[in-house]
Amino acid sequence: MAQRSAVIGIGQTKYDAKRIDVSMPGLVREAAVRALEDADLSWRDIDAVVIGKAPDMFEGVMMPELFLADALGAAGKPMIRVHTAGSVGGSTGIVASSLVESGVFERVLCVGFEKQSESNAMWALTVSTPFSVAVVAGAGGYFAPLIRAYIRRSGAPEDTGIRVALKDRQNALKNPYAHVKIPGLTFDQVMNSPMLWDPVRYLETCPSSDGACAMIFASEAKAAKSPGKPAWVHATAMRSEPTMFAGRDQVNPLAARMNAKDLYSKARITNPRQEIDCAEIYVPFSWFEPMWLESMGFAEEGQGWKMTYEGATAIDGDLPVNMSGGVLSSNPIGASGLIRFAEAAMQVRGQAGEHQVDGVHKALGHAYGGGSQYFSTYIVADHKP
Amino acid sequence: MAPTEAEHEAPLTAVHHLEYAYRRSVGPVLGRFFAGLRERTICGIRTRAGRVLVPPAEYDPETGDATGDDFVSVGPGGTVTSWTWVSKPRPKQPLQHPFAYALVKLDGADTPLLHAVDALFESRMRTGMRVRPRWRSETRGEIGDIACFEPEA
Amino acid sequence: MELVKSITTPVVLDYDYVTGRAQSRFLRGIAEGRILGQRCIECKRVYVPSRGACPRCAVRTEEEVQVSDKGTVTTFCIVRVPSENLAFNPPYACAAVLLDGANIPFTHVLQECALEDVRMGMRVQAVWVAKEQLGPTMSSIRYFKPIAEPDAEYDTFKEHL
Amino acid sequence: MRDVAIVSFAQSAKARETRNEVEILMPVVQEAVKNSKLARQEIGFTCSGSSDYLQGQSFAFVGALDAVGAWPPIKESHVEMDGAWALYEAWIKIQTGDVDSALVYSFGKSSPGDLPEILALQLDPYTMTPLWPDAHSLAALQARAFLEATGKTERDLARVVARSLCSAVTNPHAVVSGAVEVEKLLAEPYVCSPLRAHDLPPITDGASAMVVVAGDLARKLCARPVWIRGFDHRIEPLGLGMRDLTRSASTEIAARNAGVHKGVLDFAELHAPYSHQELILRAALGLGDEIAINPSGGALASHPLMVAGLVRIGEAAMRIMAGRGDRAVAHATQGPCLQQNLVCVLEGE
Repeated sequence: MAQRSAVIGIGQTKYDAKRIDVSMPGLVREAAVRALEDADLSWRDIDAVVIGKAPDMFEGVMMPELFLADALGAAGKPMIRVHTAGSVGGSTGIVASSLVESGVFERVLCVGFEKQSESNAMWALTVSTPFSVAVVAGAGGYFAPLIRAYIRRSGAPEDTGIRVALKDRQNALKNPYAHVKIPGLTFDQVMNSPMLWDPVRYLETCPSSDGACAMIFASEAKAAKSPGKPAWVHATAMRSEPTMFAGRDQVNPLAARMNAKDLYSKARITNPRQEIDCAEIYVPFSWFEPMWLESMGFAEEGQGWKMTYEGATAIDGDLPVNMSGGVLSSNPIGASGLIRFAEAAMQVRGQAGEHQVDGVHKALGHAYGGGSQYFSTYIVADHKP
Repeated sequence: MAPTEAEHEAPLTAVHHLEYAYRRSVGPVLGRFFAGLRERTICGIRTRAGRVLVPPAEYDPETGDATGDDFVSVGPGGTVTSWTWVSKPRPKQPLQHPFAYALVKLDGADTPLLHAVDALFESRMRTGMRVRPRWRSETRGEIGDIACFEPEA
Repeated sequence: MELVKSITTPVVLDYDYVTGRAQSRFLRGIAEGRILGQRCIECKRVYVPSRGACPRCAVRTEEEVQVSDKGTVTTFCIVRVPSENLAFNPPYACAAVLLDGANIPFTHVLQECALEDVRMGMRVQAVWVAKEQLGPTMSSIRYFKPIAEPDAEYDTFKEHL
Repeated sequence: MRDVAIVSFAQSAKARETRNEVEILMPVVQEAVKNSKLARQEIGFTCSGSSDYLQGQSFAFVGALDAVGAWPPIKESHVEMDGAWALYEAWIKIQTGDVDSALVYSFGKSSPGDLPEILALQLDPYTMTPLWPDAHSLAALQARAFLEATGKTERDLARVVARSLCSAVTNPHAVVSGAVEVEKLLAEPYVCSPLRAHDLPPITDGASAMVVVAGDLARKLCARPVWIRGFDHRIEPLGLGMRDLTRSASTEIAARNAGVHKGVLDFAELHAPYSHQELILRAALGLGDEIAINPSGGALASHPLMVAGLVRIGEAAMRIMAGRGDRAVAHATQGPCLQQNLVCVLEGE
């Protein structure tokens, strides 16, 4: 890279089912202003703005970044709108970091958002086209058969998903921004929650949230002037593959495995389980924790569920996963990936508050999207690469 | 009847209908603007730099700085700063007979507002003309409470 | 003055939807009660429905192949949550069906079967609308139903999960 | 900065396509890849631009992966923007050193819906979209403000149209072209005064693809690579009342940063969907009468939305590659009334 890139500012909104107290400009500004405050910067200090969000149909505005540009102080600046399906938050962070790494810009603000309450996510994702019959019920209906396939392949105990959900939902209680918080939740409550898309239960499913997340990436020179501790970007990676083709492995997609390999090679990581201190992984349905642990190389294929089962991914485990409560607890789709990146950086910067893990030097942020076909990941650390 | 070869090869087509009534929360600043419209008044907001924005925004579009709550009453009269004539209105547009879309700088505002002007004839339209709002009979707290503008007598 | 909290803004748009050429041929096959696929010239795999391209090889697919309306459930889920736009009322089984002769599963609804009896590997067949109601639309296949054949071995379909 | 060159470009444009997006895109991508002389798997990065609302379907861009050779999996990104910005992201990616080459593509069918009406969804959803101003009417507001502020006339607009359509005669991707007289154009009725039908962009369905390569590899692959010497883009507030519609402040900044006038220009490819916008852009870019504008015919002759900006850069590059110029400026725009503008300076080897 032409220059190093570091995270110097992070801001999140409170996530909720309906943020009816704010407009769309108000929502994105809530996150962006907090990121500026975190970095002790003003709008004028920002060189370029990157906006990420999922389908425009959620809000019913075509290319909404056009009307949001000036709300984010972008007048007279470069602005880019990223859309890579559910992985978009991660991709948005990667594009922002690359604008710095390229040597072209010194400080770049990126914002991921979704205001899903303006419409209905199930509607927007199930709009049927002529000549077809809508039988796949939203994202849950799409992913549930893949989860069943994973269970069959791995022989994982049926309560693995329940254990993930319980862990993430307990973590969410420690996160002031989290949307879904259920104090005193028990294993039995998760197990007895309604099946939505059998084998996926209600409490094993992500919510639909309103919210925004903002991050500021800066060059080494600017990071040195920043009041807070920077989180240095050690590597970023993106991989995509087509949705449907004959013989595609949708459970452990090659794109996911290649992405991990590329990421670790750039970050000079040979043993991810040992070298990475914690991870924020995109888990919209609980079973995706073991699935992505495998594709990310933390466990052998078919063995990921053991890490969950043994408590390795608990906040006090040897590889804490989704300390923030994860996508299961807050899911403004266009922001969800960027929240993973932000939370990973917060761990490295020691600013995660109640859900801070002790002694984090290196953390992973992960996002995926589409039909398990888009992957964006990054590694941040408390030291320069 | 069997389709002809040409019909057989032509791709199938159909109407794809997309419909949703979006429910938009508007925030405190536009919330005040729309509340004013419901009472047939128009407000702008003064930026720190002193410009009066109509419609009001939560931020100064030039800098991104927050605007605060310095609301300013503007209009109701205003001046057309540019216009175009719509001779064949589309069904969703504010008037169903020929009309003008115009930028109207309301008295006391520094930025013009986009709206429709019902002038009946294109020959009545000119830049610099004075217009005033025609209110909808039942206001609801939205931009359409101004049914359109019309030339001042 | 009481602030306005929200406004409703309807968006209603109509588009002329044009199917691709391959999809048109597929749908015209459906109107004749036939399920058509296309074989990739490079990897020789058969795509159902025809999609005009093999994404794996990034080449156009042209060779037309008729496949059976019988197949194997590779995986499935039971939809128990209602949603707008859905063509069926929950609960129902939504299955990936690998039709005999195809190399990629096809998603449809499974009926005439207790939900607890749905399983990976079960053999199923399409149930069509009455002949005079056949048309170039996926709704010409009402659903899939189980048939009296032994379940397929896991190894025969494990690559299609 | 790393030197990056355009080594191949391909496009498709028709007034109304009967093919779907994947079917339009596949041959275009294949042609660009073939002409780059790189194998598909050798290309380091892929980036595309498109908009869901042209199809009225969420994730419309996902299906395009079927057409572009995404197996084995590729390093890939997508912008919900004109393809020119996908090229910008690719150029940035090459600057980071992560990759040495990129495939950029964009696609869009404007014909399925009422495009000028659909574009009302790009506006402020609280105070503008509910009034459903179509894109043509908004451009006309700008046109009148521009004419009245500058003393230019409708005749000046007609001259832009006549020159564009005449240049388009030799462009196989033009959907409108021909020799037309200014007087005849001025005799046509207004669609939205002061604009007439020929002042508006024609509805066009299309796709385009380009391969860009860094440094010596570009020289190895291509007899005359076309170097990107300057590249910048800027945005303005969307609100028509919040900016000066009679000039393009964002183009002025981008032109300065891209170094448009660091050398002599032979021609310009400007993305001006409406005739008056060409005059605004010429002023913003400081282009004198000696510089040939839009030898391809420009956006008045062919305007596949989400594609047309990348096409300007591709047209300029192909012209330089063919030896019909050494240095050019290409421009892309999106958003109502030239809200966001991109400037790319190109030079032949």
